[in-house]
Amino acid sequence: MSPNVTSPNGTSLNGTWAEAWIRECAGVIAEHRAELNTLDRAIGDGDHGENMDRGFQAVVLKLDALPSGSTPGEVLKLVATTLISTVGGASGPLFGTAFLKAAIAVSGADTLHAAATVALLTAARDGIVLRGKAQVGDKTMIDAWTPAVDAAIDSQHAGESVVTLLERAADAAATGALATEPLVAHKGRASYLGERAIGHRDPGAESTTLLLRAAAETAARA
Amino acid sequence: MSPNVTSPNGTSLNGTWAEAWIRECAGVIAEHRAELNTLDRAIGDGDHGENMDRGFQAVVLKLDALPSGSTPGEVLKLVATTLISTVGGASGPLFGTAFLKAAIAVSGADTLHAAATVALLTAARDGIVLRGKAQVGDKTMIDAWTPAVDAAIDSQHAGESVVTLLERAADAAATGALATEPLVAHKGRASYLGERAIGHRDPGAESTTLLLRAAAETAARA
Amino acid sequence: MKKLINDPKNVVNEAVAGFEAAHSDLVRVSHDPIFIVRADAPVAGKVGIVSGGGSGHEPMHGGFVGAGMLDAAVPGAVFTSPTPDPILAATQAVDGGAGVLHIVKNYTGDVLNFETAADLALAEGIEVAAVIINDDVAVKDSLYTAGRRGVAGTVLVEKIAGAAAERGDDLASVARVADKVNSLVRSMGVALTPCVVPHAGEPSFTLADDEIEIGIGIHGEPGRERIKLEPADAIVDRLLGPILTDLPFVSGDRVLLFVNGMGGTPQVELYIVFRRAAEVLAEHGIDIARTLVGNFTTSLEMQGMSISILKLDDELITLWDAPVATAALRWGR
Amino acid sequence: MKKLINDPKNVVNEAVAGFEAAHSDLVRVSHDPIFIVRADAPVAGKVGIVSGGGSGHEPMHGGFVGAGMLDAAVPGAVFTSPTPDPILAATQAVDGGAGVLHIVKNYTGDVLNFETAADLALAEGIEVAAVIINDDVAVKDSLYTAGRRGVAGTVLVEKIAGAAAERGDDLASVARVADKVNSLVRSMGVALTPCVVPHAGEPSFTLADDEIEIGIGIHGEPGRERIKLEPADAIVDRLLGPILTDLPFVSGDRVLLFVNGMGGTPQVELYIVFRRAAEVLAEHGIDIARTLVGNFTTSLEMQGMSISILKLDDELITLWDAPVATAALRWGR
Ligand SMILES: Nc1ncnc2c1ncn2[C@@H]1O[C@H](COP(=O)(O)OP(=O)(O)O)[C@@H](O)[C@H]1O
Ligand SMILES: Nc1ncnc2c1ncn2[C@@H]1O[C@H](COP(=O)(O)OP(=O)(O)O)[C@@H](O)[C@H]1O
Ligand SMILES: [Mg+2]
Ligand SMILES: [Mg+2]
Ligand SMILES: [Mg+2]
Ligand SMILES: [Mg+2]
Repeated sequence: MSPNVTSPNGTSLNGTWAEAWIRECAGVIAEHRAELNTLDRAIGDGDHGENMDRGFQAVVLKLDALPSGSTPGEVLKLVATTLISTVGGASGPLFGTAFLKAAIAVSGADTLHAAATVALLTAARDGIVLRGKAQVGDKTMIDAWTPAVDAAIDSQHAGESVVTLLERAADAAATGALATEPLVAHKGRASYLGERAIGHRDPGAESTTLLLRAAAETAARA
Repeated sequence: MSPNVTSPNGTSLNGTWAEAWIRECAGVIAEHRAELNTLDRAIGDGDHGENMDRGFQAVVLKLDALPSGSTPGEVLKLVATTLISTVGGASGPLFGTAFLKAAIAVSGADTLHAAATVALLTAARDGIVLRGKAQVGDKTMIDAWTPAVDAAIDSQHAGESVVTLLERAADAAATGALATEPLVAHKGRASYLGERAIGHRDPGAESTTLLLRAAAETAARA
Repeated sequence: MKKLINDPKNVVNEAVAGFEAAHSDLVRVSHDPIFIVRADAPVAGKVGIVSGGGSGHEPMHGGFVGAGMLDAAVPGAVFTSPTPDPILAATQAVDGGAGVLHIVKNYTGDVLNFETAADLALAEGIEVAAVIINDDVAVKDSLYTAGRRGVAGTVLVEKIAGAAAERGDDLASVARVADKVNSLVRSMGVALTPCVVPHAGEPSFTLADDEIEIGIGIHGEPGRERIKLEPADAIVDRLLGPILTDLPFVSGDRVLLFVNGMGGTPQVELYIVFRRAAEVLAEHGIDIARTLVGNFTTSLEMQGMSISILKLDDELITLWDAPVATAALRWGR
Repeated sequence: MKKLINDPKNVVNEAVAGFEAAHSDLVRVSHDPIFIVRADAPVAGKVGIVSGGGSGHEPMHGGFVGAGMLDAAVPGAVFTSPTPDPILAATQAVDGGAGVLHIVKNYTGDVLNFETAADLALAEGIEVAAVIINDDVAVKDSLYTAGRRGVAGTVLVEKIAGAAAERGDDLASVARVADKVNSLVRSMGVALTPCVVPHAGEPSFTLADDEIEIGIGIHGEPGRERIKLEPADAIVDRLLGPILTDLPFVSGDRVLLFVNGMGGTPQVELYIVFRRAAEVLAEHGIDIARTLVGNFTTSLEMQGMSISILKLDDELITLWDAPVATAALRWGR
């Protein structure tokens, strides 16, 4: 049996979860590498899967060297610096900043209750907006992140468990990613295409969904 | 009715024939342009039809300005200088020299009996050999020219008409051109291919056949 | 996909190693992280100039490293902006005490990664200025998009800013001249065929045998519109229209006319394009004072080209004519 | 066929007109008959150097006209040797009283047309010498063939003979140096894709998606053998084998290593090739004293490359390093 990732009553997530989450991210990104490239080829330059996979493979190597018992914040900080220095492109600095801001938001905490988890997601999203200046509807990863953050906040207000909170966030991200399809883009490479971007899903919104789904699934694997 | 190209008894060819022959050459070359390109693409650089067509189109323009009543030698000289200055490639100097030497061989004559016709063909062939140094079997236009010259000599010895003489020459050229197919080339671009030239007909031998066939057909159109 | 490569993962590594072997008289190469600096870097007292971006646009930028042009080039993975680490390392390697100018093409990834590197360099006490290149008139302005892309005009900025740095201008002046060139250059491109990114193994888009893409970028991304193949002259006219009206370029202007190959188009076609472009400028009373023709800002093996026009004045002409000694652009020494 | 052209019949005319418009500082152009001369031709007292051949190999030869290299280039139709008329006219235009060297690639058509032009020039009192370039080791020797072809090694002959003429060598000496370079250079090429001659509109041959042609010439003619696509390093090894054993090049030799693109191959691949070639030469103890990488002797849009190796001595190094100012090759001025 794998080590616990949540507190016995399921109300908080620990450093073991954070590490499991990130390893799961690496797995699903590798699995969806080609698919993300294909999405990016349609309205970008075809490298989003490649970029994310290069980054998360590097993260996994770094995780292997991380002392056990690290806090969620320590794990996320490592992810941030590794993504920043290995991914490149637009997604490297954006996801890198997201994890960096998330790490700062939860720094010091050994476990993350619902409020801290919301803080983590909010800081991540705000970090991306800070760097990329995208709004909802611009057909970027923000179209997945912002609904996810909103759903997490609703879930926290409803007093749901962190597992449920993450599931709702992932579901909202998925819906948000799907909703990018009919849009014209206003940020990123897809914006160069004008009307021709219509009908294609934003790759960064899709990868965001994969990362948040991984968060929910690893949390649920109690 | 078109003007006479042969003497009343069919034993000699005149300047009108020479001009008709060359106009016919221009016609058949234009007609077979793509085919000659295709033969050349297989074992050369794909331009033989283009080269010959460019040359003979230029010749036709020049012929229009030639005084009527010109001798065969005058017609052939014009063909020679025009081909040399418009065709380029290997075939330009080779056919150019052929017509130049042929013109010299019949210069001064108003009409060409069998002996003069043989001299014309022989000089043409010898001119090509002088410039290109090819032997029969090297898979070049010489594989059409030399059998044609030999057949013309035989025909002359047999006392046949110039029309028949040219028909035999054209037939021999056609057989010679066909016989280049199984050969490895030792001259021209096809020689670079080694065994890979086997199975393809030499484009210059094919165009030679077209020119000689045109000679026979215009002679026969009494 | 047919390419002269060993492994898609090693394309950049191996190409940079080959570049080092071929041009050791002009450059030195760092392999981890990957960047290329001029052989005598850092040049004490001279402003350093660093450019970079995804690979696949060669000779841009490595081919422009050398006296009179770039001090360093930072190649990322194919069509992917480099990360901040090599940009920072290159910035440090070329800092001669007079500060460093970053020349950045306007793509979200390039801008963000160079921004981070600049922050880190600043934290280490290196003064950094940045100029963002956005010469591509095929893209609508930044109200609706990520802003115009940096394309072949970048080469002209790098040459001219490089000359300014070489003659001893300070950082603010070099940045000013780079900005000035960027403000005076306009470009637009066309693709006849897509390109194939090595790791993808498939064309970046598909075009029918009689289709071309107008307003293409340099990353194999689709262009502004897809039309039927036309004669070269008609295509040139299509590109020149938006370019000329944008600045605008008007009668009496002196310009540099730059016809840039996308990598797979034969030179003979680039000159056919140049001929028509020169004809059109003459009709407009625009004086072609300087010219550049060739493959400078490419998209791997893409067939196509872009046209760039830079409005010149005496200062820019002097800097353009100044000596340059790089692998891809060289004169005067 | 997708090309940036107007009419296949006007490809050479229009490209030459574009070349003239782009490089009026370096060359002058005659349009009927077509040839390109350096701007200051004829240079009194200097041996004139004329090269030429079919078009479609640009920048060869027009891109090499200028101080320190060719005095004139005579472009024929695409892949077709020019006729004697323009060769004669170019020879007359560059004769500065010291005679003229014809640099001719060994193809039947080129040899015959240049021969005729030389005869005609001689008849006009111009002293003409000719050197026939035959550096392609893919072709068996002339007992069995039309002899080895002249390929990318021609560029090296033109640069070095040009430098000899520029420093004032007499015709016999310039011819000797050209012959010497030809005798010391060996080349071999590979094609990944065919090219499309404009008037033909179809590829010169067909290759499956996983096939390449080894021992290709520069006219879209098929090569020596067709093999399955291999990693770049293996392909380089295949070309270097016949090249190295032919001269032979041996340990201790100083050489110029030249990786030439066929027109459609991205630079990044040429450098991957260069890297491996340099590695192999190092293993053989051969010293790479000079290098050249790029598209210099092309076959329209063909993807592929050739490797040329020239054995150097002090004389050749001095002449190679001498200043040259042409559209495609420039240094030292
Ligand atoms: N300004 C921005 N704000 C938020 N996300 C952005 C922005 N620009 C691009 N993105 C995201 O980045 C994704 C593309 O990432 P990637 O393909 O890795 O980088 P690049 O575009 O440099 O090739 C897009 O799908 C989009 O979601
Ligand atoms: N040395 C030679 N002697 C005789 N004929 C030759 C020789 N070399 C080439 N040819 C002929 O020239 C023809 C090719 O002509 P063409 O395609 O017009 O010129 P190029 O080979 O220069 O492209 C060949 O088919 C062959 O018949
Ligand atoms: Mg991308
Ligand atoms: Mg031919
Ligand atoms: Mg990218
Ligand atoms: Mg030819």
